[in-house]
Amino acid sequence: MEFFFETLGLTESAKLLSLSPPGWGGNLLRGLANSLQIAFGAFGFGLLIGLFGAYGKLYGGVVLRDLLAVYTTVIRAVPELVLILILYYVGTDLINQLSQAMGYGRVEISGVVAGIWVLGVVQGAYATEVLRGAIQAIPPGQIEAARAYGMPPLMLMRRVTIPAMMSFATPGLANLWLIATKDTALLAIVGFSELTLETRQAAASTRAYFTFFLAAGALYLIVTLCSGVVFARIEKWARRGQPSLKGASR
Amino acid sequence: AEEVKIGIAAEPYPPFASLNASGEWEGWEVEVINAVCAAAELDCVITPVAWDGIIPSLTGQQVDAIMASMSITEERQQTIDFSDPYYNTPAVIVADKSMDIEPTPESLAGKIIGIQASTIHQAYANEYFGDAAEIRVYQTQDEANQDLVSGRIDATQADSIAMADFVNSDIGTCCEIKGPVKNDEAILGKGVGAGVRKGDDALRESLNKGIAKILEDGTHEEITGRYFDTSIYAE
Amino acid sequence: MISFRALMQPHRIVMLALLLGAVVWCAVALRWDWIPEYAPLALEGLWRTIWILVVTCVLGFLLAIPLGLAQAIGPWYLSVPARVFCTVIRGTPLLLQIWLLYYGLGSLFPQIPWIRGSELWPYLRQAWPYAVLALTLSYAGYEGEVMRGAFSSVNKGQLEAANAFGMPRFTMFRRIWLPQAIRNVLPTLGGETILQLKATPLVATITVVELYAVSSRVRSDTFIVYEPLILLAVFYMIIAGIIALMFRRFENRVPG
Amino acid sequence: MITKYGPYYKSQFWGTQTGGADALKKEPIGTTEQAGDADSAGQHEAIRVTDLHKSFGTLEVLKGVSLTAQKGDVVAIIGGSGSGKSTFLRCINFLETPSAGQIVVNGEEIKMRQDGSPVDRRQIERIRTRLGMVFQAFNLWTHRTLLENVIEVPVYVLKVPRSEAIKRARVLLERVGLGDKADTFPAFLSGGQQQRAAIARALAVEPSVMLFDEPTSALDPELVGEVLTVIRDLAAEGRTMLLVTHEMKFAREVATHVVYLFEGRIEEQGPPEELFGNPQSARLQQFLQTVG
Amino acid sequence: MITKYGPYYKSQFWGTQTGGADALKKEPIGTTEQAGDADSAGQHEAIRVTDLHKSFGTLEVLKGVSLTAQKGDVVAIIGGSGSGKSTFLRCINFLETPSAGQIVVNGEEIKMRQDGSPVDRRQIERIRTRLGMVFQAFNLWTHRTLLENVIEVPVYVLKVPRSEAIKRARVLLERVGLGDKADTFPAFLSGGQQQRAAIARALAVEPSVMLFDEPTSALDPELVGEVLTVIRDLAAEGRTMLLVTHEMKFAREVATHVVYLFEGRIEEQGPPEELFGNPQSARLQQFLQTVG
Ligand SMILES: Nc1ncnc2c1ncn2[C@@H]1O[C@H](COP(=O)(O)OP(=O)(O)OP(=O)(O)O)[C@@H](O)[C@H]1O
Ligand SMILES: Nc1ncnc2c1ncn2[C@@H]1O[C@H](COP(=O)(O)OP(=O)(O)OP(=O)(O)O)[C@@H](O)[C@H]1O
Ligand SMILES: [Mg+2]
Ligand SMILES: [Mg+2]
Repeated sequence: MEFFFETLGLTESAKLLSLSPPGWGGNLLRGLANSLQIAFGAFGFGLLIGLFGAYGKLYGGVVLRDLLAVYTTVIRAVPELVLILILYYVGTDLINQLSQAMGYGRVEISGVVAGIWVLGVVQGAYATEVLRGAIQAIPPGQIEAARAYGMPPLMLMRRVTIPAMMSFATPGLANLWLIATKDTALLAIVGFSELTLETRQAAASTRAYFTFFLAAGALYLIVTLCSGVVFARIEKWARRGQPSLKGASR
Repeated sequence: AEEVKIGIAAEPYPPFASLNASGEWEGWEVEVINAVCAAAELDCVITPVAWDGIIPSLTGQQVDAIMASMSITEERQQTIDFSDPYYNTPAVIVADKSMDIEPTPESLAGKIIGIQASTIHQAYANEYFGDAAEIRVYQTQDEANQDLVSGRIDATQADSIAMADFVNSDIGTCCEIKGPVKNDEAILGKGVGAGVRKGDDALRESLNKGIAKILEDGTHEEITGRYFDTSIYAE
Repeated sequence: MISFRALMQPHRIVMLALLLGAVVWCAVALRWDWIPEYAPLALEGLWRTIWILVVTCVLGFLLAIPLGLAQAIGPWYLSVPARVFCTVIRGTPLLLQIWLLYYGLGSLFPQIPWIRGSELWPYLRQAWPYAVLALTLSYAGYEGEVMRGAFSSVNKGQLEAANAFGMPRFTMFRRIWLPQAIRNVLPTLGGETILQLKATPLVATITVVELYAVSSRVRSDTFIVYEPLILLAVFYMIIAGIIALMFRRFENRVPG
Repeated sequence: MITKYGPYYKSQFWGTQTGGADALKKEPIGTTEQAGDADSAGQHEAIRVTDLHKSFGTLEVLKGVSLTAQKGDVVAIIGGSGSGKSTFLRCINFLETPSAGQIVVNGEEIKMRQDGSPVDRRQIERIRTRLGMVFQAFNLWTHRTLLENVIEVPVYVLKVPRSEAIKRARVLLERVGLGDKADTFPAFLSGGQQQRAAIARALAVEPSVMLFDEPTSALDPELVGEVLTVIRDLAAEGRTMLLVTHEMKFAREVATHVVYLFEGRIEEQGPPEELFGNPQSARLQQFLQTVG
Repeated sequence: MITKYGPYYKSQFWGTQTGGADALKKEPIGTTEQAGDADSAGQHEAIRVTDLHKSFGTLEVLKGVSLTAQKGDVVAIIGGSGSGKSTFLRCINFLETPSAGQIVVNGEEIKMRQDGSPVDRRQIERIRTRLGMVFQAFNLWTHRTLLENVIEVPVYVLKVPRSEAIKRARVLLERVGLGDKADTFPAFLSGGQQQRAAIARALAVEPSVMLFDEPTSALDPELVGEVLTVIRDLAAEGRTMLLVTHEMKFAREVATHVVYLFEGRIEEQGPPEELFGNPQSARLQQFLQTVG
């Protein structure tokens, strides 16, 4: 109980959370900004991979399809932690050995670039599946009509497939985006100070676990609410032209 | 001098290493690192790395040495080399005051023991108590302490310094130190040392030199005195 | 599943050869001497991972259906709570949820004397009920959102046809609406299930020993860095492969 | 479930031709009868719609349509594209909520709220099981094979034993010439095949009233003839049919009464010979002109 | 983009009526002409299909269909439901990959691989822009309004300036009677309105060959008359039309040639007067019997 009251003693928490040192608020916000930066890059990169991945899986040749199947299965199955450890440490180790063998010094690979790269590759695998499902859900006649009028594949993708699949894809993509914001926590391993690491550091240094965990939760929740608004907009736009199903259960 | 990157755990471990809100690392170990580097005339940069990635970052050349309260054990020595120890504390068992518990396997039989993951205590508890007692593994010692307070575990084993801190704190009033466990150097190690890459003997030697120097000239004692009541360097 | 014939295409042979090469290299160049000692523990962890995954996915999905439906077509007094639930669950890190349930909610119980004396205490004292609860809620939150999209994307004419024949609401839902919704999101669901698989390691933070915790233990005991992770990855790949295959089978049952 | 009518009921048909509610003479409904009773009554109307209005937003599609059909009547609804024919049919089984008006099916009035939404969902469901509908866009369930489409309602709504439903469904599919396509999914069928499957699905529920929305639009003349036969048979069994069609020849041959809808109002109605032979309104004359 | 043809080209039509490839006499194609050239040549065929086969799995739907249409020809394809009419049209613009056969559009042969898949995707795309298609199921893009549906291809494929495309689209929508629905989404339209929108969409690309799959199935007689006028106008402009229809009267009035498809083969073909007036094959006689 005492433990609880202590954290409910709000004056204490407010002091801990104030924006300038000795408060930790500024650190949390900086962590959040870092997280968002990586999440944004990774999500965008993943979306791009996902789009072409989904197309390859649906319309590609056998070789491409098999390769993509390996990609989506392996990348989705291997824990991100393992991927980051392998891609970042083994990767930089190899690069360093190589550059030293060639007589150059050490190469520094920035955590941000590595993070975007690794998380983007991971996100791409999930996005591939989400988008594939969405494309499959489009009534085939819609795509056929575009083909019949001689739309080249890229234009067809841009003008028909993407807008028509958006209503199926947005919930899955929204989930992916939220996962991206939280997966940045894994980059703590490469010493990248994002929100989760900042929170853990603040919590462990001050022992005020509840205060900081709840504060981080609140920050994440704010991000979710904002992205929720954005995604709801996108979805509303995507669903224009579809009669509402409210009342369809009558 | 050449720049040496000293890796410490990014997860704070007060009072040895913790972060203040302005992003500076402080604590007993941080001061020791600085003292050792000064003594060995090394140009050290403290680099926080997540505990999970700390060994790969050493072998992957992201850092050159690890000084993160890492005990020197035989298992670890298969992967990396260690300098001489720079501190050493006994492992103790803590339990509720009302409980009649001795720090022996017999007395702990049938109890639930909380242990922090990836520590020598985990290895020790598995070896000595694992057969008769239930071992629960926590990510941090604070979490184990919390469950000890709430009664979900019966006892915890940890390092004496951290436990002394805990039982003297507000939440730790329920509990007391029941005593040190029987020593087993193979598991509990020969104290805490600095980890270096295998074969990086030059760095290991200069760190050894620095450690010896601060032990000799009283710097070690002086720093310890500011943090703890007792000496934490036992031969 | 895959016939031998289908494997005998040039590119597949090349891929298999590469895989074989990687396996051989791993077997020869890396350390595996720790395996016998930890095998029983690993099997236990594997079993725990699997049952937690299955239980939480099934329960979570059952919960996700009403959540999705309420959001898609429910009256405000159902849709608002459902939306709030999904937003909060999706909006906060799972780690935090697990942690709050275990250390927040869980540490309240011992304060209440009658609980401590009751039959429930042995369970409440354990960590897995909290793990299962947290993972179930999390899966439900994410899938509730996915199902919302799926339900509202079903072609209206399909439902009208059911209505026109006087199908009772629940029958229509069970026979027409749900199957079509699920068919449209099967690939997404497969992905989310694999995500759930990879979320299970988080329960290690509240002392539940599953596959990932075992590999961490090996790593911290022996200080072998990559090998336990590689083996862990292989285990996860096998489980994920099985999940993917199962979903592929579902998908193929109905044409797109 | 399946009620057979021995004799052929002489069909009667009338309806008010007005837009305003004042022009209506509501007939008192003796007792609101329950499902089975109404069917056996015989002398009762199957459908009575009174002053039905329906707006989509600001667009008023139906502006007071009244229509009564006796058991065994075949009412053909003709009219220009967008005149509200489909909307009218869809209102009868409440797929669209009427803005105003009264609907009585087999003597049972569908209770509506002020805004047109139904009071009792179960009542609607019960009534709908007696209304078979063939949609203009077919709306076959894409996740089920033809056979599954046809047995769906009998098995899951009417609780007919599965084996029996399958037997009947095979007969029906055979009858519409799709015996060999029973296990195909709708997406792999030609337009006409889908339409025939939709007809089979509606027939499978043995409804007392059939609502057909352009049931022959995708069919070739031969099959149109077939469907005509089916509809005649159904009428002979005492079933009532409302059918929207663009084929005047078909309407003339099959209907006992024809209704001409124009911009949401009934412009003219009567027996086919009269309506086609001697149209009164200028609009209808023009409409029929092209048919020659 | 838009090529107008002054005089009305006298249409010629012939086609081989066979199943086997041996019965074919391949005519040499002078030079494979590019887009614009072929149009202005005039004396060339618009479409030549030789011995087209198409199977879905084990089901052989087209069993060797050959057909040639000159510029300005209106070819009506009639036949029973499931006889392969839609599949034939869909093969011509490669929405289905033929199993075997040769397709020449505007003098340009579509190059296929052994398995029927096209060699050159760009060629297909180029050819498709000159083929306007009206689908049996309309296939309007549900996420775009009618106007957007109509301008989509002109603006994004043919690169017509947007404002011009909109102007033309409004004229076309007006012409099919949908001027007031330009900003409505397809889901909110009646069946006939959707069909007319689909026709407007196809007309907007000003194709040299139009493929109509039952373009009047959802239309009332008045509108059928309108569409007939449109088709006649288009033919007068020198455009070629292949149209599948179930309305014999329509086929008779509009077509220069009629093809009767039966179970994947051309059973009989010829000018409408002959085919309808004096059908040779027993099948066709039976088919036409119901039409009277
Ligand atoms: N994608 C497909 N897969 C398998 N079979 C198909 C597919 N599309 C069409 N078929 C079959 O091919 C045959 C011919 O179909 P098609 O659509 O060409 O008929 P149609 O002549 O247009 O008929 P209708 O007048 O009914 O539209 C039918 O038996 C149909 O079931
Ligand atoms: N859901 C809707 N929302 C808005 N307007 C609609 C909707 N459904 C139909 N309409 C409009 O109502 C009018 C009547 O439509 P309806 O489908 O009843 O016509 P119809 O007589 O069946 O025509 P057709 O012969 O072309 O099928 C049309 O103008 C149509 O655009
Ligand atoms: Mg209609
Ligand atoms: Mg067809």
